[in-house]
Amino acid sequence: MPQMNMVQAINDGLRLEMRRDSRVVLLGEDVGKVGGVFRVTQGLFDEFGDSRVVDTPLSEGGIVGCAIGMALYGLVPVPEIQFSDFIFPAYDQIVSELAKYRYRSGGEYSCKVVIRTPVGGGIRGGHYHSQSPESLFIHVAGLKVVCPSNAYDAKGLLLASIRDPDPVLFFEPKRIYRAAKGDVPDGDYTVEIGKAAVVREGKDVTVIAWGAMLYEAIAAADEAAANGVDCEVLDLRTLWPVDIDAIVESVKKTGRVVVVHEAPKTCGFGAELVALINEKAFLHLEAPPMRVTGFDTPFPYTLEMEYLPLAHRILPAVMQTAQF
Amino acid sequence: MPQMNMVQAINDGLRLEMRRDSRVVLLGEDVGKVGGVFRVTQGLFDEFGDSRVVDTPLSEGGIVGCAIGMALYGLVPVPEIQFSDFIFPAYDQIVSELAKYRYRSGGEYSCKVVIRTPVGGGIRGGHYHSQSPESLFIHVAGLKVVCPSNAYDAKGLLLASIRDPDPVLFFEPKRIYRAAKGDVPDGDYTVEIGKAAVVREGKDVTVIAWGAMLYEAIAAADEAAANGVDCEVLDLRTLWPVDIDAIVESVKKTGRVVVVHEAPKTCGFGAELVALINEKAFLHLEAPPMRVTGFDTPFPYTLEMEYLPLAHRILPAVMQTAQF
Amino acid sequence: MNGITATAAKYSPSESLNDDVVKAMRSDGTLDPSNDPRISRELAVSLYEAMVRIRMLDERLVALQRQGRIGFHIGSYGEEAAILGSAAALRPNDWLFPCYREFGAALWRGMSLESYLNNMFGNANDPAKGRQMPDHYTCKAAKFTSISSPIGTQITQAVGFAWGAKSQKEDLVTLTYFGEGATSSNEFHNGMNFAAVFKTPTVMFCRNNGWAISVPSEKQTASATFAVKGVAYGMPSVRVDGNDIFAVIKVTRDAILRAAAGFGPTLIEALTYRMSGHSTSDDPKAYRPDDAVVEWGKRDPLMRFRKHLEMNGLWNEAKQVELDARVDAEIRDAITVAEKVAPPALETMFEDVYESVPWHLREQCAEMVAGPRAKGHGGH
Amino acid sequence: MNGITATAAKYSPSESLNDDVVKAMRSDGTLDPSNDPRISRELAVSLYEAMVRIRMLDERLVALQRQGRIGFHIGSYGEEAAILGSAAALRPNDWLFPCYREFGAALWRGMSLESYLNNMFGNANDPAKGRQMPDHYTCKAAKFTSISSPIGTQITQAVGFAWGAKSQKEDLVTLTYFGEGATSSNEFHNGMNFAAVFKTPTVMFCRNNGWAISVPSEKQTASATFAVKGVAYGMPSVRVDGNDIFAVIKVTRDAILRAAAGFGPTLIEALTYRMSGHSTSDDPKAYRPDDAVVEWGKRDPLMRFRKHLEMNGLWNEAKQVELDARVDAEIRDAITVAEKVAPPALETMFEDVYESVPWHLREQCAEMVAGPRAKGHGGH
Ligand SMILES: Cc1ncc(C[n+]2csc(CCOP(=O)(O)OP(=O)(O)O)c2C)c(N)n1
Ligand SMILES: Cc1ncc(C[n+]2csc(CCOP(=O)(O)OP(=O)(O)O)c2C)c(N)n1
Ligand SMILES: [Mg+2]
Ligand SMILES: [Mg+2]
Repeated sequence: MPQMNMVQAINDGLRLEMRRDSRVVLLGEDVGKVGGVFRVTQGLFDEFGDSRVVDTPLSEGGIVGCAIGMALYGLVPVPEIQFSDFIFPAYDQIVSELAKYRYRSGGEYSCKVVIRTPVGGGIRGGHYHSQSPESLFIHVAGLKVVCPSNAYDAKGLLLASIRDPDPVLFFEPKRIYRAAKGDVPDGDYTVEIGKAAVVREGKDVTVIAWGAMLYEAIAAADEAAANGVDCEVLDLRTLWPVDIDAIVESVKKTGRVVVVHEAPKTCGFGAELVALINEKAFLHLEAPPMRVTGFDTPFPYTLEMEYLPLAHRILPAVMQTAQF
Repeated sequence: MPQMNMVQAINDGLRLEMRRDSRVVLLGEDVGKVGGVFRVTQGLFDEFGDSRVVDTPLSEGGIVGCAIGMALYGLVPVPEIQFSDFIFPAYDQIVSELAKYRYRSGGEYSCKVVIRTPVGGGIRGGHYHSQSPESLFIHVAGLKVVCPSNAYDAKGLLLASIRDPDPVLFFEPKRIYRAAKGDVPDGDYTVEIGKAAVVREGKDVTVIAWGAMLYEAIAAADEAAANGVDCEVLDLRTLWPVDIDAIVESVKKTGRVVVVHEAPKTCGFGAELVALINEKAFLHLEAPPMRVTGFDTPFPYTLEMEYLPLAHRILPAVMQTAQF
Repeated sequence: MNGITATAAKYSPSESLNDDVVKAMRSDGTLDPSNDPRISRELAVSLYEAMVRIRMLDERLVALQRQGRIGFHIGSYGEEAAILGSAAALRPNDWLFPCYREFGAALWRGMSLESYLNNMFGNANDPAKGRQMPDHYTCKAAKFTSISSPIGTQITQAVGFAWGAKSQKEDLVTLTYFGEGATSSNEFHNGMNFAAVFKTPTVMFCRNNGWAISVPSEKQTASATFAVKGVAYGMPSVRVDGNDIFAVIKVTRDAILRAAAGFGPTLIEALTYRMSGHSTSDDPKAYRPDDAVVEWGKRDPLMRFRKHLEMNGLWNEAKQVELDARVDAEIRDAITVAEKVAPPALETMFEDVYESVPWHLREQCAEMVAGPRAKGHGGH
Repeated sequence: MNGITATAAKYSPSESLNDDVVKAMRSDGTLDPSNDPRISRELAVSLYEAMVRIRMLDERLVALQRQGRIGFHIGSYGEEAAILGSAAALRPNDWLFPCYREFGAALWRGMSLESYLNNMFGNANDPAKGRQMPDHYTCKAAKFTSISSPIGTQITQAVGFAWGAKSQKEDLVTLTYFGEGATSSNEFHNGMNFAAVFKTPTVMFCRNNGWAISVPSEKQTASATFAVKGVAYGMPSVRVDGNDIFAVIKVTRDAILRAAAGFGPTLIEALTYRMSGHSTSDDPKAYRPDDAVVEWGKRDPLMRFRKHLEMNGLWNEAKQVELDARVDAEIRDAITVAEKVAPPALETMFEDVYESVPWHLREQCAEMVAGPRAKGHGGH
């Protein structure tokens, strides 16, 4: 099986699906000839031409608004937002229109749009090239939210997202775009939306993570093991609708849980996970669920490694939870 | 003391502050001659003229973007967004600019803007005249979020917000604009930002609410009392930064908590409150904190009274929590 | 401070309807040959009948709202020619992306009165399943998309739809309606720019009715006209007497044919007037002087259309009496039926959020159905 | 499908710099009297020196980035005349609302080189306290607001600031910079519309440098020019040779005086060219043909300015050698100093989110400071 990094795997998935389904079109800023600022769409302009890989004017509202129209027509648009920090000019189209179109039309219409966008910090991007806005979309009924952590899942989840009947926010953790390499089958396969992966089994503490922070969770779990604490690590992969069964099952086993995410703590997705765990497994809890997250500040530049919930911050939380 | 409803109290607060501080300006759609679609700014155009009470073109981005510029200049703009459902065209200016301006400029600049906007359901407004988007702002570092439940607090919190050095989202629960009447002092006073109110003392279950739902929480508490369950009801008033001490103190006493809000459940502010309570008072919890909220659907029209977390839905949650 | 005084609106027929504005109807009952859309007599009469029908509907719905039998109505009184004329110019394969005032266009394109009224009552048969406010219907059969409240969003969507059709080489044009207030929105800018850059087959139909709730059109922009905004996007534009149904048909049809021929989008500014309040929630007395209403009232599109038909022997008082009675009965009957339909079933609240119902909504639905009912709820 | 072929950029000096474009410098060393800003010889020379300084800074900063000593740089190579000319036209009381390429304007207005470089290194003395990327500085002393990345947002803010000043009857104009790509943004539309409606004293300065990263200017809009977009807002506009510093000073000064006199905003389109990549993260070879770069290179603003000064006896090779050496040393010394400054203290991460630190940030700060440090962190 070929080795690919995430950029290559997503590129491969896009190419495969564009060959398979002529309704799939890409649009966004710089997605054409240059292949996107992270080169995720590289080569697709040459293969599919400027009618299916479209450089647009500099307007995210225009990109998403047009994608909604294309989807209503019956195309399958996969717009790219260059950085998820720049999705907010399109927020009205996403929240008011994309998310609600099926519901408000009583199911007469639907618009299936997959918005791909790089997310997260760790690339020296400062305030506006590092943010993780997932909870701002999870709160909005009607959207699905996906965030892969490796090349295999990235391709499989992307194909599943494009074939899913509902709008999907597909967040790509840019810090591991090239670092997360692995075996990726050449042909067609999907990874089911809504299913988490247990990437490490353990009995003492459940660590829930996704995207780039998964590797930090694993690193912390390794160190915890050296300290006699056996962590189970869950990679959510789909953030919403979340795989509640996988979470509850793990928490019932361990009774202790640490949630990790890059986004600011307050009203981040970690809060929802803690609340759900309370509702579903309260009597199994032997310690308060802890959150290790970005701080409630804008994303800093120089101190970004202190801001991110890296292994050095996860480990103490795991030990504290284990020893509670 | 004069009796006022919330519309009158906010109007009175605006007038008082505009007389006191000539830097205060109002801008928005229809805020001028007609006094706003809810008449909150009525009479102010006549008193202060079209340079301080300004009807703008139909653009929320323009309204908030200009307000930021005015604030940088040194004015104190109090823009109105006609319904909080229509705040999203301004979301980029709020999230990327208003919230981060002080931080990103190392404190060289700040922009103090108070965005007033009606919030919530119960007025037969359907999808787009009923939403409660508070958690989409609480998640964003740099903003303060306020939501009064009565006329006295509305005026006092508004004056505190206008005098606060930071940007404030001031949500006005439109369902009780006219229903929530009470004594309101004529002159100047403030209600401190960041302080909750214990509106009913009790020892069995803590019910946390704000805005229009406070009255539902109280009604449920009354019914619970008839069933032998003694509720303490907290009116948060300021959603962020939340009055954590008041919450923890109450939960330590009761060990049981129900959070009520109109917004959809998932990633709503209730999730954050549950997570905070876990972190601060885990060992005091005798039952899983429950959330009684809007459902994870767009806001419906005909069935809105079934959607809202009214007393008939709060009461069972209170009883269940009490009997856990 | 803002350089614009808050005096009476300056948007008047005498000042606005100058020579640059396309007009067809002449006072002698003829049509200006260069702007005559050359429609059949039958079409003219049925358009007139449709116009009477929506005018009467407006009146009935306002009355229903006053009686508390429906929650809301947003009507088209005064703007019927702009709405029906443009809808009549569409070819069967063309699509409409509405604002919220164009129920006349939806009915003309085939939405049933029954369906429309089901939406007004938000009942179980409402195409929007009682989820949205009145006047927020949807009708795919009429190639009429779903109405939402946020201003301007449909403009960009109309462009994307047309762009999609163009990519599939399907002969189809989209027409999107919006008010002059909406030209200030983000999505007007985005829709105009993308339409022009990608040469999509789209007609941008701006109903300049003089008002955005209480804000007069001259406070909305400093540009000379709304049509001139096309220049910023490299898009041709035209101004038309929006109360002259023949002129509206002509310019809209030209724009559609132009789009269908591959020449891209056109911006149409239809000069008309919002004769009533913004909606049943609004009382224009607080901000609008009567004189402008009186002046525009003299150019009432219904009255002008009728006069034209009468001068051409196509209409008379007897026909009017018959029509009034027929439409009145039709509307009354339809209201009686729609009002009796039950509200949507509780479970429907959780459907259509996604194509299938995920675990959390299944749980919430079960909890809600099993729980007690709200007071005053009319549901099952 | 999109009607625009993806061939080489069509934005060339020969086709674009037509008679409608304001120019001042003539090949004989004189200035067109009607477009001559009549600046003093001293000012001309110091502007030239400033131009050399920012050109050299660009070169050094790109080199530092390649060496991994700074994280990023976004430069102004080729656009210096547009930037310095417009900044030089400002009066002391006027304010700048920058995009991200105008460090030349900030330095001209008084930001110290030291301060700029502290931002490039994100160190403890950075005016933005190491919180933002390089080239995202702030300098209130220079009446230069805080730079952010999201495209277009500063435009509307510049309008609000000017509106505020106008309301206080303060004699002050705001000038906002943006690229031609930004004309597609929501906030261009909002800023232009509000500026024109409220007649704010604002200059909308569009640097048309031919590119928005890899997207050529002719794919950004279908309008004939960017300047013509003013028409949509009822705002006058002007096109100027952006590589001709005298012409830039002239049109900007005219716009400022017009604004200050109460006549409202002006849109300026400065025709120039982005000679390098978009930023150090970009390699234009992937999308840009060399010939356009070569052609624009012949109109290099620095070379043209120098030639003009030389022809007028204001400059010579000896002066150049001295200047090069002086500026080179200045930059080297300043870099040496800035590079040694420590990173910001940990606690600063929690300051300035709000005016004072609320309970949750106090807790988070304490937790972070007491906890272990990240690997590879350079902080205290
Ligand atoms: C984004 C947004 N902001 C505000 C509103 C509230 N609102 C509803 S209609 C309206 C005025 C619209 O005026 P115009 O576009 O001229 O259309 P008209 O009602 O005159 O047909 C406003 C401000 C809204 N629906 N959406
Ligand atoms: C809202 C937003 N979308 C996308 C980007 C990414 N981006 C940064 S610069 C740029 C191109 C800007 O082009 P232009 O406005 O012409 O300015 P120039 O760089 O040429 O000076 C893009 C797309 C951004 N910063 N903000
Ligand atoms: Mg209007
Ligand atoms: Mg550019």
